[in-house]
Amino acid sequence: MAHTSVSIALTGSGGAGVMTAGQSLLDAAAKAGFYGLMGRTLGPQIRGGESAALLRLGTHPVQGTDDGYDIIVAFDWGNFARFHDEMPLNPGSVVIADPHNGAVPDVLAPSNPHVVMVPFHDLAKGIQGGRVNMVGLGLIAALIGLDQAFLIERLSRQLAGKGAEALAASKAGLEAGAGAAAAITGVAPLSAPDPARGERWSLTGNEAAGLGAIQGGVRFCAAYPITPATDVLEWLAPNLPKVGGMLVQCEDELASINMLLGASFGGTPSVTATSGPGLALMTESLGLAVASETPLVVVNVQRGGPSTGIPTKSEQSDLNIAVHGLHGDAPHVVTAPLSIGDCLFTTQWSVYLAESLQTPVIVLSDQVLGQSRAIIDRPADIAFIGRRRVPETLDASYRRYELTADGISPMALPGMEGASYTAEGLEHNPFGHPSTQTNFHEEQLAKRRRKVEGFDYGDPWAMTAGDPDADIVVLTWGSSTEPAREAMERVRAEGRRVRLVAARLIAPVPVDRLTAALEGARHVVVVEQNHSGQYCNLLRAHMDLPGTVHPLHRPGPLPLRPGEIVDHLRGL
Amino acid sequence: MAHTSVSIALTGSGGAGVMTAGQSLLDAAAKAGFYGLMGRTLGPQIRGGESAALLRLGTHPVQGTDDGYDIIVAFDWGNFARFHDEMPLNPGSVVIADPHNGAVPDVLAPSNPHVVMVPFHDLAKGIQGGRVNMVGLGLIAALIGLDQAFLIERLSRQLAGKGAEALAASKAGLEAGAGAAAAITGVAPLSAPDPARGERWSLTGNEAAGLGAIQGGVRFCAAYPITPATDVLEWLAPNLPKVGGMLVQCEDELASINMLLGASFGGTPSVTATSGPGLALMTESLGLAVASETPLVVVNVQRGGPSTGIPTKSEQSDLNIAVHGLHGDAPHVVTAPLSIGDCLFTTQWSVYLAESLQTPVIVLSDQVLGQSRAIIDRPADIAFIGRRRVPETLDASYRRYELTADGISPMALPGMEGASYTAEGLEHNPFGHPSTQTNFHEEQLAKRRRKVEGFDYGDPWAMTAGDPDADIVVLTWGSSTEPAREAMERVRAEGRRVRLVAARLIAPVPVDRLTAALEGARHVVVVEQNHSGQYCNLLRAHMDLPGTVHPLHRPGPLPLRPGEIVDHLRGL
Amino acid sequence: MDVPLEETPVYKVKSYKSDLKPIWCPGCGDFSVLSAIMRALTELQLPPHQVSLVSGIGCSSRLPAYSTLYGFHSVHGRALPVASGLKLSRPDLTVLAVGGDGDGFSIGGNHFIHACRRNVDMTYIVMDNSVYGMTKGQASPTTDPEWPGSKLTPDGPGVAAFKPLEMALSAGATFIARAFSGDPLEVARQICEGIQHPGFSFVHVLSPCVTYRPEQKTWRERVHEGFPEPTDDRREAFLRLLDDDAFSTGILYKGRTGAFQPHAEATTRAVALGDQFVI
Amino acid sequence: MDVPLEETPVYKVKSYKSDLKPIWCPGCGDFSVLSAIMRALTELQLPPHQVSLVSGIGCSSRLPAYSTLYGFHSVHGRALPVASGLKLSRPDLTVLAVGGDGDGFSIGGNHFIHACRRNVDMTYIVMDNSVYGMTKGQASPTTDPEWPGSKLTPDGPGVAAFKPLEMALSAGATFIARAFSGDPLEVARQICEGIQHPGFSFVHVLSPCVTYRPEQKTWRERVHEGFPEPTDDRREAFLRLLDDDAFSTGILYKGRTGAFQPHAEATTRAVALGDQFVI
Ligand SMILES: Cc1ncc(C[n+]2csc(CCOP(=O)(O)OP(=O)(O)O)c2C)c(N)n1
Ligand SMILES: Cc1ncc(C[n+]2csc(CCOP(=O)(O)OP(=O)(O)O)c2C)c(N)n1
Ligand code: SF4
Ligand code: SF4
Ligand SMILES: [Mg+2]
Ligand SMILES: [Mg+2]
Repeated sequence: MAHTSVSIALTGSGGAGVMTAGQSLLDAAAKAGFYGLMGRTLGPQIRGGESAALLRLGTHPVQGTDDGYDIIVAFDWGNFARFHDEMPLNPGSVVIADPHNGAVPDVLAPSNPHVVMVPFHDLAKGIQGGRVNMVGLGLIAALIGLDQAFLIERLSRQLAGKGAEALAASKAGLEAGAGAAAAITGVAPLSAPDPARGERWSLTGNEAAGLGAIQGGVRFCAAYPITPATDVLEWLAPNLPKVGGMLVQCEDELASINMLLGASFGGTPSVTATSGPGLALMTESLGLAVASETPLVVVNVQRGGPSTGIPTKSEQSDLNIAVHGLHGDAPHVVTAPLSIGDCLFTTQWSVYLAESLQTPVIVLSDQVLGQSRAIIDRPADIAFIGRRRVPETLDASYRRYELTADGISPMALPGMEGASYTAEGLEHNPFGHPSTQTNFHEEQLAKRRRKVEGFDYGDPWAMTAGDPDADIVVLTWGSSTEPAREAMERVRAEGRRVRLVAARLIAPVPVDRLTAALEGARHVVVVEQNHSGQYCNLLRAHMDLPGTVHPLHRPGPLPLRPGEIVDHLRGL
Repeated sequence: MAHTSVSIALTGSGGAGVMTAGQSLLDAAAKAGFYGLMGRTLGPQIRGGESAALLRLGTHPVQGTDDGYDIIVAFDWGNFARFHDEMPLNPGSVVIADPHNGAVPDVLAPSNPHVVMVPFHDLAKGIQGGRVNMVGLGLIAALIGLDQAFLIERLSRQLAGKGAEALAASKAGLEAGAGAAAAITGVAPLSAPDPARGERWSLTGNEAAGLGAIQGGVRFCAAYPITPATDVLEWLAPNLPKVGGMLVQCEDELASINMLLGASFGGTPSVTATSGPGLALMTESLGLAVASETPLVVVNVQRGGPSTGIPTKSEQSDLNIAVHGLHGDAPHVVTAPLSIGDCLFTTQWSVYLAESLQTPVIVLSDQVLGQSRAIIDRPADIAFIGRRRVPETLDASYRRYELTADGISPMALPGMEGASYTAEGLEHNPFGHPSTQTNFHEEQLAKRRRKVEGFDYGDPWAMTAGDPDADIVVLTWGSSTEPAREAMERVRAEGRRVRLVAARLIAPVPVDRLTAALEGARHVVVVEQNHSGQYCNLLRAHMDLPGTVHPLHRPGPLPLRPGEIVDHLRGL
Repeated sequence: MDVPLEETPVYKVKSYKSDLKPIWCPGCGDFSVLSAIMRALTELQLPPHQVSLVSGIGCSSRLPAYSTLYGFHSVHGRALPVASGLKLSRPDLTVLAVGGDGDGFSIGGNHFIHACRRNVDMTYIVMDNSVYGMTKGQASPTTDPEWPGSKLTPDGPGVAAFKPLEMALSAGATFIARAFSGDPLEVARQICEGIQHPGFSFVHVLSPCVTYRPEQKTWRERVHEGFPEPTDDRREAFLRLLDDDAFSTGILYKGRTGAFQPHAEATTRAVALGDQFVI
Repeated sequence: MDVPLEETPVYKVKSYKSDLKPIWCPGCGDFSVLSAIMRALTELQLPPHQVSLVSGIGCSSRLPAYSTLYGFHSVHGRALPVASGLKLSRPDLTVLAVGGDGDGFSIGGNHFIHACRRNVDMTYIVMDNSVYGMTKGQASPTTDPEWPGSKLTPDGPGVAAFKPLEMALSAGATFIARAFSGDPLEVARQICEGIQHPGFSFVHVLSPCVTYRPEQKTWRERVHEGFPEPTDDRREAFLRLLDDDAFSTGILYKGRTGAFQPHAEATTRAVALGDQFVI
């Protein structure tokens, strides 16, 4: 029986080239018409050391990891024990290892996999310039039924310029691998991909966020590198200039957030990307963005916390600081992308929200969204483009912080003639003049709250799926969505009715919309990847959730897996 | 009929000397055996400009402001309109003004006060070296029945060294004022103070916090000045050296919080004081204190927010950042002093908690507690002294982050021989070695949460008062306590049964204790001074409050007044 | 000054002045700096709406609201990055940053040295009074180590004073000047030249705090024209500073420089950027 | 080196070495710095438990855990205040701070200049590889403006390189030295002298990143003994730096100094402090 999705891990130390192999496999599979996903895991060594490419390929869009891996190809066992828990096995999995590296590690025994020995190193040695990773690739392609031609095409492009021998060696490696595969039985190939497919993209969540920012109108970025957000910046750096924008590397995050304030004050939509420690350094100035009503977007690619924590692994534990990390009463907007591909939509929408509301927006992405690469259908065009309300006329009566009905006040931009104003972090009257008077403080606090709470966020506030009238609701945010969606589908396949509500808008808590979306729920299962159930607590603070609430959360570094959620849903 | 409390405002611009006069009045009243309270309000001018001394004197302890002022003495009207709302009048109030300054401002008209004209400036001019503030003092003393001898004693000490003429001039001023008072009727004097009184102290909340820190064991402070926290530091600076400690002025708050980490790592209990903007800059390193389990105390003297906000006025709006402002899952402790005098107890207790739990503790004081001066009974001795758990023996088996039952692990200090460790902000195993392994992350997250959530905080967690079985509960934190307590007493005097629960322990939310304290409540009125009801939301997130919840909150800058709370309670 | 005044100037000093009354103490040095800025802008006939003035927090940082320029009163220590972001994204504007010695050299010290390196085309005017005025009189980096006037450091800060000009030069600034606020014409002249200099210009203004450092009234006697002509030689500039008594005024150094300004010219439509992801 | 080795030293290099395996790339310059620190401590026979080693975040900042000293691996850029707080409150300890060029000169730049001024008695060792190693190769303050090697600044950072020694000198440091990690004996010598110097000692170590700056292998040829003897004259030190090609090694400057150490001697019982509030 053919499969609609297969999960494959390639692991090895140092020079084994697992990442290149994984990337080639993903690309080739994409060319062949499959969807797919690839993540990476690395040991603590800065360079070399153990590493693994974690792939999932499918005939349908796959943007979340499966419960386990169907195929593990181990060129060696390096410090496998250190991250074996990132590579659980599925029932019936096959582990393919080099006999020279000794026995399969004990940690794999409980899963009782089918172990096959393939002398990768010997096979590679037998080829002039041969490499183990090519042997592995050939083997995998054969096992899953991926036409080698797609791999060869990919390798030809990649090795162009390296001479004919290099390509020949790779081809020979693939062949050798395919040969070794012949002896392996019991691995079902992938079903054929949909032939009527449209354009597809290959991108990471961090690249998608970068593109979303630019499409939303961003033309300025100032930033300080930090894992796992750096690739947002590294994508923006060469791309912003193409659209007339720029990226500036700063001395620290205090500088980057404040450069954004300056650029945005000048009328240029602006973004930065960071992670927990950097976000913490930005909160004082985010408060200034709130008080001075200066729009900007911070893409916070979450990693394991607290403190330096686990920089290279994912977690959804920065919700608290994103929502509540500013001093004083400082209403602003927090959003979260629901998948790798959705990093594009959510970031673009966030630029639109920031510009429309003249407020800072924090986008809560995370390492697993940001650094995994997915094959997705070409994203639909997104209507949301940042537009700032500017004054129609500018004269002495101009009030920068005018008390409008919707709380949004026209913002004059430097260069506009007729009046001016001073953007102010002190409490102020509608002109922006500092004042400690009670009435001004109350009016401005109310105005700033009104504009973000009263805004019509429209349909993008959440994504819903499943059975609209089901009494079990799985409620997710950000990266907990894909595993929960898959879990829901599995449970629905068992005949249960379940619906999914995946929130893109985290703050302000969209109480009315959530209430409507949860209507009729008897069980609300709130799924998130952190230790204290931050989203569940946020919701509880602001509304009464219907029925019984089931907080389902645990910290990283392991990704949430559909199976854990299925187990919970079955128990309801 | 004599009063048990009287509220007096002295207002004037520039050289009128209202602050000196207010201070002298408070001191003299204290010597005479009264209790009292004095706050200050200042216009925007850095120096000079309008200002007012706001006093309340009583026969019983008064640590909160009354609804309004019984006596306003205005040497001039300066920019009175700018802060008239800080000086509401009581029914039957008398406003005493200098006729040369023109009519009483219109803003006072609605309160329909009894207006008396006293030519302060002429009276002062008639005296060689005479000053209006002395005339005012003499007048007030006569009106409230304060023996002038106490004022003279105070002035003699103050003017010692300034020559006999200065004192003579002051005395003549007092006399002139007393003379003018004779013509004023309708102001009831204060009742006689309790003759059996014990030792009393005169101090501000900021001084009390400084003393509490030192008594709790603090011997190191590193800080950066910020209003309204600077006076904590200015008190500590000369006092720490007396007990073998020191204060270091830093380049910024990033430096101060990290100097604290270093000093505390070395075994020295440490404190800093700041306000919202500074706290925001400290959150990244507070996360390091959580992860590395390094005790320290931050006294955050809240001011109006967000951003630079209203630096000189009070608000309770930093609860969110204090509780949730750290990235990742970062459990720590947040406390709040309940009154000016309680700044001593709560800060000392917080040092004890920090040291016992090896965790950062944020103390949420505020401007009105910190910068008001009160006459209080000598505080009882406080049993809580910071003691850190250190290893009994130190050898190669030493694990800094050992998984103990209570989550608290013995902390070796530099200089101890036999083993060592590296304090770590990366996730780590029990030895403190960095690790990304799931089990270590989960164990350490759980341990850090367990130690703060499982700790027995004992009775200090809250102060309770009123009728223990009342079904109306007024729930407060920090500076909302005194006005609420007074409101409760007034409503009880009307025959209703009410109880007060005033939380000193804000986070972790003491769910069990709160549940017990609220048992039987049908109405829970949560009183706080901010725009969004931050404490109420925090509680809702963590527990189901019994009965109907009434959030009663509004922002600063005006202090909460008993009357507003009474109105609400009457409506239940 | 090499900018000829137009015959009938369009902008007068009062074109740059707002109605807001400064909160400063009578006699504060910052009043003169405010008027010097306006004088410089008048001199250069810069339209007020094309000039932007960014500050941090402190007495001196209150300055923007007293002008009719587009102002940004940001947070403590962050004027320079705000100004840099503005200028980089809006090179058409004239951007000034102003603030105090605490704002610029203490909490903002890192931005100061990196702004000197980065060399964005803007002018930074520090009103140095060797004290934190706004928070009522604590030592700043430029305070004498022995100064006993602050309750926070009753025995004096005990730390060697920060040398703003040396720091700026070491950090790579290409325009460095010092003036005394009591000589607003000189302040204005330096600001004019700073604005015209292509790159980061640092104008260090000794601006007395009459309230917390009344002894600074003697500054008038202490200042002297120490740098009559700017040098364009870094070595020479260092040598001058090694002999500086901290009261030499004038333009110390004007280096040859290309300002930092990343090229930004649209060649692609935003939506077309997605093409790079097509398989 | 003017510290005589004891006849039978109590502490050997391995007394200072922990079992943890460094995560550094094979060939990384930081290995030599680690052993140089241990060598210096052996030289001085300092008991490991009386030495503390504080770092920030970066490849180089991983160093403390590889020692048996009391270590603090703090957050990015904050090693110096952590170390200062420790030393001030525990003057009995020997305190070292270590980290990278990004940690020390970029995000930590403000603490660096203020530590130079404050002159707390500790030694700061920066492993400068002109790159952010830990985050996979971005430009640091000491990177050449033209370096095209980072995706974040594909056209080069475009900003003049930070001059650590000049900055330290301007900021008031009283011990300034530079060494090459390929000469661990010299690194150790400088650290020894730095530890013995009463005040803040800055040791700038050129420590190649073989992974992101493989061209730094040529550093070995470029370094030269530029400062054979320390001077105690600031002017002379500046003059030396003006001729420096950034590869001169040796101890540049040793100023006369009293370290900053507030007096702390208990004369009162804590509870007695309340007496001042008695009416
Ligand atoms: C983060 C932060 N820390 C501290 C403060 C308090 N603060 C306001 S102004 C100031 C110093 C002002 O000194 P300076 O920059 O020299 O300006 P001056 O008032 O002397 O003109 C301080 C410490 C603040 N507003 N924000
Ligand atoms: C607040 C914060 N911002 C950014 C980072 C990401 N980060 C970690 S190390 C580093 C730079 C390291 O460079 P350097 O200090 O030169 O050390 P090296 O790795 O080169 O030894 C950065 C930017 C962080 N950990 N924290
Ligand atoms: S306190 Fe000093 S700096 Fe501030 S306004 Fe007054 S004189 Fe000027
Ligand atoms: S990346 Fe560079 S600095 Fe980091 S360990 Fe490797 S060689 Fe050393
Ligand atoms: Mg100043
Ligand atoms: Mg480096």
